[in-house]
Amino acid sequence: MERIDLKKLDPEFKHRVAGELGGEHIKKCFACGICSARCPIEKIEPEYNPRKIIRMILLGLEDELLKEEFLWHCSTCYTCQESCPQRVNFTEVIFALRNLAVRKGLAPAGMAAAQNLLSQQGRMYEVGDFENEKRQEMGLPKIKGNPEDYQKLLKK
Amino acid sequence: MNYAFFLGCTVPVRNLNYELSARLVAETLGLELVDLEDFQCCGFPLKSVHFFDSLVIAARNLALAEKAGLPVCTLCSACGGSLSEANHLLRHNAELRSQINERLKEVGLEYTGTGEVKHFIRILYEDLGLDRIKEKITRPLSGFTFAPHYGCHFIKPAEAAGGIDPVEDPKSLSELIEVTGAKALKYNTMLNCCGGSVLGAKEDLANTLAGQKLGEVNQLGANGLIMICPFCNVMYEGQQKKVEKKLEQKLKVPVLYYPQLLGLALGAGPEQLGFKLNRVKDKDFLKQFEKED
Amino acid sequence: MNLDNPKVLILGGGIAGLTAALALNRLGIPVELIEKSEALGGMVRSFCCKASPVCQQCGACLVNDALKMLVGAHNVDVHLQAELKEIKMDAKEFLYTYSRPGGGGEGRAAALLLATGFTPFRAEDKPQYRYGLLSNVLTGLDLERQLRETGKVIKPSDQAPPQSMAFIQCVGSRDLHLNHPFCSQVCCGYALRMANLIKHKNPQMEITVFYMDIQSFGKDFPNFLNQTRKQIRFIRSIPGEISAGDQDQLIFTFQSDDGLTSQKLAADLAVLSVGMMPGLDNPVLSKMLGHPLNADGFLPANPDVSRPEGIFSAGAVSGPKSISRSIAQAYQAVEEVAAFLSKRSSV
Amino acid sequence: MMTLSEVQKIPKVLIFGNGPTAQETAGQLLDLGYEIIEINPAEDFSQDISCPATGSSPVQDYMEKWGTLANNPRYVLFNQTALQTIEGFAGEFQVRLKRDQKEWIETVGAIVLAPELISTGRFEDYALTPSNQIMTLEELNAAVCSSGEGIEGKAEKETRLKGLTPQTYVAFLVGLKAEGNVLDMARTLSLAQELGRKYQSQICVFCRNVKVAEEGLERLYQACRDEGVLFFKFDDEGPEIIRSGERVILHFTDMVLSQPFELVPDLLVLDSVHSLSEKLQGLAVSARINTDGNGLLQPANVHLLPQASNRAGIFLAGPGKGPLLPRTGLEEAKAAALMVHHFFQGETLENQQREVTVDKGLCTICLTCLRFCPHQAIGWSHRIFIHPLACQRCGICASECPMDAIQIAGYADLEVESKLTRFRQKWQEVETTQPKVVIFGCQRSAGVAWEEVQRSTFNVKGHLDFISLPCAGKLDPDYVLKVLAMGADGVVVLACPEENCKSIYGNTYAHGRFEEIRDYVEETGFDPRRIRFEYLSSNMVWKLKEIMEEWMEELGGMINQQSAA
Repeated sequence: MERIDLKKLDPEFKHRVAGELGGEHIKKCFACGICSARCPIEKIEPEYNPRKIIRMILLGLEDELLKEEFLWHCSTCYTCQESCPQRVNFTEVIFALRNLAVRKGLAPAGMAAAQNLLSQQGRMYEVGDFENEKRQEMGLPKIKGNPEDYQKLLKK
Repeated sequence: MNYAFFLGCTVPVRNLNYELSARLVAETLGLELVDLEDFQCCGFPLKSVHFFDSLVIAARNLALAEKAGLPVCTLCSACGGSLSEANHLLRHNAELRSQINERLKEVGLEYTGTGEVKHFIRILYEDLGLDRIKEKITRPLSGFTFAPHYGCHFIKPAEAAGGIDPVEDPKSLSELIEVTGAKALKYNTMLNCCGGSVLGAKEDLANTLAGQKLGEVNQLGANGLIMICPFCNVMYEGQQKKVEKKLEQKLKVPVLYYPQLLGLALGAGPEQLGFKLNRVKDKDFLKQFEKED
Repeated sequence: MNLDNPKVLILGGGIAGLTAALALNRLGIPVELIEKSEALGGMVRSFCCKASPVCQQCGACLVNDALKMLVGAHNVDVHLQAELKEIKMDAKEFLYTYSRPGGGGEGRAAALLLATGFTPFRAEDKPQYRYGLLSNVLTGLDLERQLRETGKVIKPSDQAPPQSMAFIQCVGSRDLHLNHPFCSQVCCGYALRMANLIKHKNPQMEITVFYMDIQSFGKDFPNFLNQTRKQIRFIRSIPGEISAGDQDQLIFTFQSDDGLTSQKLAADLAVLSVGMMPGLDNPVLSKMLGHPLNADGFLPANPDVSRPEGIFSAGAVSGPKSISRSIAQAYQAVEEVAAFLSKRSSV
Repeated sequence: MMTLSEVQKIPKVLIFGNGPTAQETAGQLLDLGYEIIEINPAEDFSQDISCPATGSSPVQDYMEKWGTLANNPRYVLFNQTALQTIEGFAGEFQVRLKRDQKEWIETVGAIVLAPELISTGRFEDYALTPSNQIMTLEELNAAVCSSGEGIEGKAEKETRLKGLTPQTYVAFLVGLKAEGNVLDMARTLSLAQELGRKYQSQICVFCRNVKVAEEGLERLYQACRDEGVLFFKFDDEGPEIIRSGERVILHFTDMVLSQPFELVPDLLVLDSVHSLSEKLQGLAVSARINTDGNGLLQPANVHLLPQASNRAGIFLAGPGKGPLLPRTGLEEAKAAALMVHHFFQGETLENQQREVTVDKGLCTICLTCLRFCPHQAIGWSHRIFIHPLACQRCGICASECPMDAIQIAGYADLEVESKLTRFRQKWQEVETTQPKVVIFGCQRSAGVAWEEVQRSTFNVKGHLDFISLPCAGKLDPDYVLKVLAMGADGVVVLACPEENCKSIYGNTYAHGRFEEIRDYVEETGFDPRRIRFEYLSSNMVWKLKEIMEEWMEELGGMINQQSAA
């Protein structure tokens, strides 16, 4: 690996992540390794390593990190967050990193789709007449879509 | 004991058997589930895209429940997680709360933080309690063993989930299974994550994770894996065929929702509990309940 | 008690309380010592000698010196199984009553010295290490007792000597999640000294220490650590959990410090280096004496903390501390008492 | 031995030191009514108590108190004064002092050595030379602390920090060339925090271990991380230093990412080697005050805790024993004050009241005793005398004396002899085939273990008797030979573990003599397995039981086999 000049990295990145919702406690990490040791995803895909991700944030490796596809492989199981002795709340940090990636346009395709679906129909799955008929057959109440609220709340 | 019934996005469309059995069980046990028609998505899918917007959406639902003066009952752990985390966060962060209420003004709602969010299973366990459920059991399922699948958002993060269970050693679902007369299996991968939220990003990874539990339960030969969240159901039921290919071994793990199991013990038949929608079923187990009705 | 021969009440008969009692006795100041348990010596009585074969300065034997000298200390009167019931401060004097089986007692003292010590961290509060569920998971205290009573290390599962063992440091300490953001200062000391002792007794034993930062202790520490590193494997990472392996072995899952992946290590025995937590009766004492607790739940001894006049403290009651620092603090506290009493009688 | 009446305790205390510990010791001893002569080798007292005041110690109160010491009539201060030699014994030391060219002697009853450490930057270790960009922790500490207050010379110190502006990089290299300590780390953490806040610079700390084993340091470490300080940890000596002209480049691998990095810091701060001054090290040798493996005060012996030295009447406190936080130095100052108070007004310990006699008729003034005394308690004018306050009654002199001229009350040779004869009568009365064994053990360790064993139930395979020695070093080879001659089947000698002997080398002396004894008896055809030496501390009761149960059984086997043959 070629040598990286620490001065070429952005020391402010860690403060910016700490400014994001969910990322507030990122700098509390003292690299004990418990999160990576208990992470179920790391066992299957070693590239996804919570301690390594935190270290990349602290050292300012912003671009190298946010383009990584493994940011989206966290199963949000909160095991790291429950075991962290410094309350870094790493699962929330992952959400914060994903938000930053989305803002830089680095998110996987599917993600933007969720935003559009919700801003249009307020639901992930369309609820039309066909669905409501099936529900009535089974004696279940109709579902009334109410997308207006979501359109107002989520307009860009 | 009445609750605002929060269905979320997947249950009312893809998991009617879960909703059906839950409504039946609630009715039998005297719980009143009020449908608020304005309830929509809980905001969970937005958390990865825009955390603040997902909080706005969650706060909207919470505000609706507060207006109706009812605690929220959720079926899906992801919805439960998203709403209770938002509730916990906004209760303790006044500045964030005022920003959220600024946005909610556009739809004439205000979040006050007085509401409460509880998963349906937690309501059965805490509000109703095992004794009252035991009284209503007419057909104990003795001689059967079921493997509980707690999932993650039901008990974690402990701070927001209200600490129903110790995170490393949960008991609630196991005891609920045993109240029906059946035996709850204790197994190594009990606390495993189903991998549901990785399905969209990298299916193979999600299947491997789900395969760890399916492999063990299949080997231990339980009568079924008990679900309390549609996300986990997608992984263990929906993806079971694909996991089979991945593990290169035959898998026959019946998957059913807890209300369906409890429904049988309360005397209801498989038809009323929407078992025909279950894709992986233990036919001879269900057969004994069919002949009566 | 007349004012010209003032008495001192000491709570706690551990190494700090005993040292203070002897130091006061040597100045001719009478002492009444109240100890909750049925024996003097406190926690140090269950610690083993760690000479391997050279003394490693742990100080555990010093409590026996103190107990031996106590026999000759005539104006120290000790009450075992005794607990302070209530205490009032009036006219420069503490009026107190204590209870013990078969009656209690009451008395007056010019000064009060707190030496009530600490409680070890409950290893069950770290459920991922399965203490109490897997029989071969011990705490540092369990290992001290084994070595103290038998001089040997055995696996509780089958009473056989282990071939391999691993220590986990900082169990309960340096832990914001459990609201213990402090280092217990003594665990690196007892863990590495016992590791050296065990390696000295069975040279073929494989010993691993999982750690974050090894803390200095004793004299000549750099040399001590260099020697220790030659025979004990150090891994700078704290295991996430301990699970059951086959034939009662334990599997440690940890993030390897030389690669970028998590790894598993199998060992016959696990030792959780549990930290020093506040004494269980600190809150009661704090309320009874109007002596504020600090953020970690200890009764602080630093002078800028406002506590009623005439109250002094020594040892782990004010925070995690080694045996040698507890002894130094006992001497410091007695010096403060001597100065306080001489100032009071001259006024 | 001179009698107690012949010796006096001059109620004057000499305190040597140039920092908070020395001043606080003086203050406390004045409060307790003592006369103080304070010797400060430096010009004035170092003020580093204020920064870093990790853990709160009210700096102002101390400063005010120390400021008023001079007004006390019982206080005399000589600064820029050197401690040349210490003669005499506890209670009456003659201390030779030197100021400018003047030399004089002060006679005092007790001495407290409370020096500050001399810190020399590790420039050679890193092949660097001091400059505006490269300074030591102590220099930076002084610059940052003083730039806060208005002490003159601030301007000059301030310039060294002028280079620091936002986004500049500061690198601390701490505890890398040698394992670190809690003082350097406390300074590093508080300076890192201060520089980070004052100049918004990005601080990088390179170390092997972050030392947080003091109250408040873990929180300070956490606060530093919260404020963006980066910590790089290494298992070896850390970054490689490369010089290219004026620039200093650090090459290192981040252990967490296993990724090579480089950094050209705008300010490089090195730690220092801490040691006693040359002068004081020389004094320690001449006055035979033992030091530890690194040449710091107080050897690694737990029996000297908290502030004792190997010589009665001479006490040690503060950083001279090893780098420690200023707050701990104040704690040790009070502990030292109490030990001085004990020395003067404390009740004499029971062991110190024993009579130690030197038989003038036998003594040939060969000075063996004087050379072997670990506590420098023996002197001679026209004859040998043992100073009652200095002597710790260990008995090493008694057993080393070629003429057996020295006897200790309670452990005299005759008293041991009479015990042995009583054992013999007992053995003769009871006809048994079981082994008869005598244990010689140090009263401090084996004695305590023996009492505990007596109280508990165990089945010893034979007759066992215990002879307590003041210190294992009192073991006389004649004892063992006599008891064997009287019919004992086996002898055990028990001594404290190495470096755990209160009289420094009593235990290893006993072991040396034991080896000699074994060679003697072996030559006479005696089975050497019937005598045994063990290092045993007071909390090793299990080992004493092992001896009594397993070894005695073996011994039984040996005897029967021997008598059968």
